[in-house]
Amino acid sequence: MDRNRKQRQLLALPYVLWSIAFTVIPLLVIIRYAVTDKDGHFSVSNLLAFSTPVNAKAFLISLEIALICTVICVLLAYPLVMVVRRLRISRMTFMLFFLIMPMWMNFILRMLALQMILSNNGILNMIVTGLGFQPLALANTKAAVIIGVVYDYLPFMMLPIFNTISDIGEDVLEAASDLGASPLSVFFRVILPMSLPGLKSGITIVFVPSMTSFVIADILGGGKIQLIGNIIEQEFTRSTNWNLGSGLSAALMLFMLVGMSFTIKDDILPSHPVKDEEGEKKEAPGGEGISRRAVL
Amino acid sequence: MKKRILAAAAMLLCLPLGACEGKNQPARELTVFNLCEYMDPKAIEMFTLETGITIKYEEALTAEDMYTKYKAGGIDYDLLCTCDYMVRRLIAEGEVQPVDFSSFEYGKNIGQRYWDYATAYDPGNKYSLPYFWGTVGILYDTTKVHGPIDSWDVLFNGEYSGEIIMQNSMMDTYIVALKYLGYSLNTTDEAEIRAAQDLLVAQKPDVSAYLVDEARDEVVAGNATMAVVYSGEAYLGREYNPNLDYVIPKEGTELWIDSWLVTKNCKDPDAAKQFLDFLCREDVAQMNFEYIYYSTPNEAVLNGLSDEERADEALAPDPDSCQNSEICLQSDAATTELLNELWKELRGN
Amino acid sequence: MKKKLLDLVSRFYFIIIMFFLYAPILVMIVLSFNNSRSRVVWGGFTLQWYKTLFSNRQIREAFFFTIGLALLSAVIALLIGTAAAFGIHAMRRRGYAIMMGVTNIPLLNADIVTGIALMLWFIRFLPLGSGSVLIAHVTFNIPYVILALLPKIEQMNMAIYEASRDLGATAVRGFFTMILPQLTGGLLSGFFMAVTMSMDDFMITYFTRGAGVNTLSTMIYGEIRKGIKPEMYALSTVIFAAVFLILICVNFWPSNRKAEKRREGII
Amino acid sequence: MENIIELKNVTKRFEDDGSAAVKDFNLSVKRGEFVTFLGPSGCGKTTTLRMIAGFDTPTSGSILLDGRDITALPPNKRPINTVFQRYALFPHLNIYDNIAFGLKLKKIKEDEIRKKVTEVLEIVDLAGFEKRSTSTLSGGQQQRVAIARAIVNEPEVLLLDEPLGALDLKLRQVMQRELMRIKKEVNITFIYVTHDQGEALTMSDRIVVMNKGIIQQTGDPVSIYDEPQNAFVADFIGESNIIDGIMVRDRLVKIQGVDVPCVDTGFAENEAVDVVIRPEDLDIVEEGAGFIDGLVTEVIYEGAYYDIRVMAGDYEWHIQSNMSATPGKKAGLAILPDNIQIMHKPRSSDEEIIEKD
Repeated sequence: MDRNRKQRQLLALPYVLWSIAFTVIPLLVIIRYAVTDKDGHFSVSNLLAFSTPVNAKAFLISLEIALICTVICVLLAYPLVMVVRRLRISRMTFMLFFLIMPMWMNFILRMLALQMILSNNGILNMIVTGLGFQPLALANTKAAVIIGVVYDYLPFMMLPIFNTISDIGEDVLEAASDLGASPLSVFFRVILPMSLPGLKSGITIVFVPSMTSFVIADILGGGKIQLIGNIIEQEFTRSTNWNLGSGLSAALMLFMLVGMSFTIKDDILPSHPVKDEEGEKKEAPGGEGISRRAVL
Repeated sequence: MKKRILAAAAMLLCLPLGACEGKNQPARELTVFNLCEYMDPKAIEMFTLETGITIKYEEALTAEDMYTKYKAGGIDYDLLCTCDYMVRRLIAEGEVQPVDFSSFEYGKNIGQRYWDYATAYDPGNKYSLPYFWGTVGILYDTTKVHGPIDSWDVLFNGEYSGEIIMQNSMMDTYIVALKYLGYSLNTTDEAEIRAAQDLLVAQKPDVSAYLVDEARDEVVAGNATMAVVYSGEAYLGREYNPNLDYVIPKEGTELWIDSWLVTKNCKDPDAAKQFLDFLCREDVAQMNFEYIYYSTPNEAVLNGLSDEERADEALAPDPDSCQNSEICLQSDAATTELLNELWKELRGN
Repeated sequence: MKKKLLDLVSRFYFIIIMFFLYAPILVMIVLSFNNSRSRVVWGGFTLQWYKTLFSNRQIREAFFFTIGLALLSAVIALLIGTAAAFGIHAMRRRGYAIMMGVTNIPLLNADIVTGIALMLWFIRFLPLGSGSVLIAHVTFNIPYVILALLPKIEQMNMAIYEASRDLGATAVRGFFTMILPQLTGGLLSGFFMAVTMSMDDFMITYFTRGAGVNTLSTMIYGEIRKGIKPEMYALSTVIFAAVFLILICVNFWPSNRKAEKRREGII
Repeated sequence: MENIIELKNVTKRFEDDGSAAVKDFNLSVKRGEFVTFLGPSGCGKTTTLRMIAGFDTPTSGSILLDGRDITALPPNKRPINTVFQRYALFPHLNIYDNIAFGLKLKKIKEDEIRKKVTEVLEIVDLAGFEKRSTSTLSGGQQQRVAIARAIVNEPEVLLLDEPLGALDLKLRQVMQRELMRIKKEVNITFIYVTHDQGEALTMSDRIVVMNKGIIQQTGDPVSIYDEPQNAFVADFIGESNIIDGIMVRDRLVKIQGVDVPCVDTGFAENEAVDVVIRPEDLDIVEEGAGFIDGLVTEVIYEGAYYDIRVMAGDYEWHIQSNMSATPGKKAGLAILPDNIQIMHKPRSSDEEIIEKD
């Protein structure tokens, strides 16, 4: 068994080498810039710049937008995945294609099209006013940025969840309802815990990049929403202060890795996800601690 | 189709080899680094056809991106086309070599006025060849404004609150405020810069959006009444919506010039000069003008324009309206850093 | 009755989401027939962009390069990433955490940071060309493959594999007959994500490419300032229609339907 | 004993093509009974079971539990539990949590749950396995957990859907005895689905033989085996020689042109019938000494008996005998009259046979 394990670990070798060559070393390049000042002397001021009011504010807004977007993606993805199961469109490949196909159109083209839909005189407002409602002021707002990020990342949340859920045998779900679980408890006690690995991947793929998705903020947010990604980009280009840009980047990375290490530790959970707390019927739904409802 | 993809794949695999190819072959070749969409591809083909010199052509989104990639040194570029302050910086860093433009067959096509402008960043016109130029001004919808638009004031007096689009780029935003306040846009005086900052912060609630590339479209589409744009953008905007007009405010503005440079490591300076001379030739300049529609410094082309076109502020600003205008030079590091910080503050506000 | 209602609600929800995902695509398709170079002005219906599209050499070259790059980088990433996912799965806590950390780095960094860092590193030993772009794309594609596969592997029944090993199957045979079929979904989504990321990338391609190397993405970014050329919308529409047709054909191919029925049929 | 489950005129049609999986099914199951649905795959036995469990709803007809109509009740509200063919354990839960799943949903107190789980683990012979993960168990162990998970809820009826299908022969036999023991211990009504006639004969109180959605015969194992009511049952239960015959008159049937005495009466004269003879009822005798002669084509020693094939005319007879024969030689076949089963030819296509699986 142990020897087997060792052998299996060796499979990661090409990736280890590849990532040392093309991920870790370039990362070291960045870190070198991060811990030196413009004259090449050691300095942590670039890392600490993370806490200046302007940068911290951008970071908090990024965090907020990334959180909101991730939660929305999760909330949209689960019902969608469940619907796909229900509709018995059992051809997974077909569904995968169908969901990811819009993503094969160029990102910028999609964002510009989305902007045309959301803008003040845009298509959405034409429909809304056509129906006799007040036009929506979505253009150049945080809401527009959130819509854009959700639009861009929803498929990336859906795919990993879909993958784990599509694998759950129908008989396992039947077993749960046979043992007395209502459709809701089947979801919260079986489907959700079993899809946790996929959810984890989805959150990583959505949450992390949405913090730095400055192009969406520029196009849909009208440049009024400044994400940490915008600042990093500016430091690297307009102001050519690579040291500061690297410092902010490294600090962001550090923050995320620390945050991530908690979720990695948490994966003891999937095997025994819930110690049942009696009588705890109503918790606020949301986030990963989605409440498990009482049985009907 | 499948074959093509396979061929492309095969091409990719061979590339590290292919990259060395150029060094073994005697064929002449130039590596040209230009800004995006800044040359008619037909011109390149034509040059190769005429001279036998092949062109490896790359484009950069911004002058800064170009600088970054050029400075990294991974590719030996022969020719660069970049903007005024970047030219100054490259000259100062000794990255470019002097060129004797008087030896050019078609050099005289470039009007003296533009050589004079260029001395601001290239004293003595030793290094750079003006390519296209223009101004920063206000593009507005004549059906939506009340009263004449001739001053930056309309952006700051609150009259058009929520209908204004500013540039999402640091310098193009600050020059507006500095010029409006009557300062030089190359000022290094912190007090003046901070005054501009206060003005912009106060203006922010009135601004609908800070955009770069989409600013023009927003005015064309009627989502905004006015936008700060480059003159070339304004020309294009009016092509799509005849109700639009462009004005260079009376307080003056930024006058920008993009120019060609020959790098210090240029492998074949003669070929490079040949290429620049080629760009000055009437037919080539005409072709590029029609492709780009920015103001051209090529008098041969200008002479061929209709009267209407020549009267167009966006296409051919006359010397008078440029009177109060300056070329942005991005003076010293401290000022740049200050502007940077203030810009981030403004955007994050 | 209740079931009918649930059916209705879920169908409605599905349609809404699909509309959300496809609305911008519809806009793009409409723009491809717009007889105006500006995206915000409708200048009447035209097919001219399709004509000019096919006669434009730059677009054609960029198109084939983009597709080739996307497929090749996705396949390489799939090979390395699949092996890596198994390796990582077999690791204990610390190794697992380190590898996952490394995997997250390309996701974590803003593209421009990754792009510049790779460029600074490449220029020391590798001429910037299309080879360097390929390496860069593989690098940022691998994490998507790993993230798509790892949940599947964690969920997978390793016992079957071990049983097959017990029964004398070689490791390779066991892998191809027992493991791979269980991973199809993960492999596919990893591959799709990789292709998507590769096609969408601009920044990293920009900094790691050599002169003369163009992808559709770099072309489109370059065009933003002067307005996206309508040919790009036409090209997108063509790609979309092609993929869509293939998809429909594959799904409604008679033989597939029969197999489907058989599988879903009587137990 | 009162009826616990009653199925009345239950029909299930598939939505897509309208074909019937189960047709006009009527059955009463008594409390404490062990009833087995037996038939080839596709015969509708699993569909019937799923309707009792509540996973499928009948197109028409009704299902009664204790006299109460439960036809429309969802599975989670039926006091019926199921043991699935592939166990369907929850992979994200350990053994304890798997078994406690149903009890937790019923909001039973934690210490009560613990007690019950420990008890049931003892019943299925897995005491001390609480903390193990399901993936560390063998197939047989997983099946025990699946059974424990179901019976811990003390259901009125336990449904078992080919629960031993995935196990190897040896384990299957052990588990058969285990199941019978557990049945005795918990005294719950069992409804068991299988396509394995041996399993059905060993364990059941009553067997329901099904084909093409229709009950072919219902009865205790002995009557099903000894007195199959039609050729399908005869063929499906155990092995049989089924050959065309003509009823010459009462107690005389013509097989392959030979008149053979039998005990059956009540057929029309010269009626075409199916004649069913179990292989073990045939004896190998000297050439000419039996009712028919044939060429011995194959002899296989099976331990307890010889498995012999004899070609007579165009029919290959199958014989299981403790007497051997020599392949290539002629031999005779002998039979006692009361070992011959005479059956009417099937009338409708529904009764038409014989799907070998």
